Amino acid sequence: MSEETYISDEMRAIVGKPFNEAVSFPVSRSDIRRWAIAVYYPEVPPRLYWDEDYAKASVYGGIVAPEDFNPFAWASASPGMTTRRAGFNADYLETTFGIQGPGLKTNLNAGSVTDYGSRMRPGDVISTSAHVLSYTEKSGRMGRMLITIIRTTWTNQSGEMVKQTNQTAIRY
Amino acid sequence: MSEETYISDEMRAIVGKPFNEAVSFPVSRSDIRRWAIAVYYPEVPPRLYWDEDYAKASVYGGIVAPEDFNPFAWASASPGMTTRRAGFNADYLETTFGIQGPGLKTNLNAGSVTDYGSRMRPGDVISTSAHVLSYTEKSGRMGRMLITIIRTTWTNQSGEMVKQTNQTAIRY
Amino acid sequence: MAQTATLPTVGQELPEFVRDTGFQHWNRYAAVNDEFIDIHMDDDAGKAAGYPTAFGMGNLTWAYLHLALHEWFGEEARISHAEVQYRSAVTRGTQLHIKGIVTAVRPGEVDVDVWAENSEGTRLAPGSATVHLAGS
Amino acid sequence: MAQTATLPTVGQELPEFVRDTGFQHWNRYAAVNDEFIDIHMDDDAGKAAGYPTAFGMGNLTWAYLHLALHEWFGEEARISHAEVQYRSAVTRGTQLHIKGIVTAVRPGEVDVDVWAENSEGTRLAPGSATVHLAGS
Repeated sequence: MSEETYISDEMRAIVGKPFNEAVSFPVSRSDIRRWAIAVYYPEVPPRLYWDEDYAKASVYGGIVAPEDFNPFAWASASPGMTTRRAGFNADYLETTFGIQGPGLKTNLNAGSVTDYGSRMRPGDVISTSAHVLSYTEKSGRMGRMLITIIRTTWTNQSGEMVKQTNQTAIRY
Repeated sequence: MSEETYISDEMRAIVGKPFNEAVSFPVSRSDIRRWAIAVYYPEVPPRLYWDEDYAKASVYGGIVAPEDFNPFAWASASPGMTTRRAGFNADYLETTFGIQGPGLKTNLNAGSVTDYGSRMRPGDVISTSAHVLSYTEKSGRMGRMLITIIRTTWTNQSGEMVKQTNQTAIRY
Repeated sequence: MAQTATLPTVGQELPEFVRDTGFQHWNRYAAVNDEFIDIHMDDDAGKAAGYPTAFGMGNLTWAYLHLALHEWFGEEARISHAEVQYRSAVTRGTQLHIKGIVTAVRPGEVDVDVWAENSEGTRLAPGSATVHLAGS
Repeated sequence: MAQTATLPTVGQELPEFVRDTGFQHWNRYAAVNDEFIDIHMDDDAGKAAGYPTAFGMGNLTWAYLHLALHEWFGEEARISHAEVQYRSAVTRGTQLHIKGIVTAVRPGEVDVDVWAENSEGTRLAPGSATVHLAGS
């Protein structure tokens, strides 16, 4: 282990601990319809996402949300309405736990690995919980970089896994 | 009547004729909540717009939409999903009627006069119809201007007037 | 939300309501009103239209006038009539001051002039409204 | 939506799926994902972050990969796994080409490499996915 590290003992201690726990408002048909319009823009989105009659006759038996639909956008039922954050804090994760972050300037979303389970549907109430899977360090073009992998799991009101994502953030 | 006019006989003939008739999808709690977040940004919006328990105890007896809420945003139940228009057509109104517009370059929203009736609520299905109230002309800084007043009426599923707006557009 | 503790009087100036403006505000409004128009989200388009920057939606100024009315008269007050003229564009970075003055008082009802001006005191959007006071 | 009429084969190149990019696309995506971040809606903020312009959301590229998968395998195909690496920013005006190639075929299931590249052929976001074919 090198003497110089971004990974403090405090940071090691939060690995595996839940954060960002939230419960969505019920997914509305309008949320799904608008999501589909946005990601298919400028094309008309498939009827599966907005035409109940069409969707009923499909294998899904009704409207479903696109796989990547986010039911936590804008506000969640729990925690409730909050003020919008202005600006960006690269230490957001550590701040959430009330510990000191590495104080780096840049935070990049480097990618994600996702397994999908049940499709989201109108009326679904989705629960989420995240935890840090790992902190690692690596040397790159930008010098020493901190790599954080966060695992987020979404579950529907029947307890079925909706998706599980490992998201990689690179800070330097 | 001057010899030179933007107002053709075809245009005079559409005055009073209905257009832009539409029926909204049912208003969702999510639509109202997001509207309130957007217009109150960066403040937290009043609970009346997103907290059913709070709203039940108010004179309204439940969540209502802000007066200026637009239930036709993104898509309407009738007419159905359409492709997004790219760019802006100052002759949009006349094009809707299949007649030739004055072909002017600039179209400004000069203002509006609105009477409000019943508040919109979750589940409401709003119908709308518009018609040209008047075409007039006036000389101004920008030369001869065409002034169009469009009256739009919104009605809820119980036949109650929700709002009536006279909107003034100036073209030159 | 606070309501005026005493009855409004003609000539009464209402406390100003202030909003900064910019893409954070405009794009959220575009998001809910489906008003994705280049002049409101792209400085280049604003310049092509003859303005120094992109500029805000008239409809968003309209929304702010309504927010101010409820700020002044309470969330249970009923706005029965409102009107506005859009005179000048709200360019990027303009601070909007929504101001009002009571112009008439009738039993349970007031008329107000309500308008948006910039920090230099130029009225960008003058308007007026009739409000039924709650509980009356 | 059309489905592949014949079974996919290893090495098969899938028809590219093209999207222009810019504020019309990004602000609609911000609208639904509440992703109102200055670097995505303000060229000045993009420049301050070291890019020539504002740039698009990684999440929107992610969405396009999913759209392409359904374009190729039908709307009833089930995506069970997907992954992506964001290597380069999608700056304003970039035309995205979503391309794919079949890497494995099992009964009722395919693995594909799926990626976003620019018009110069640079892979901005390489990824892969596993898709269960409809009716299998």
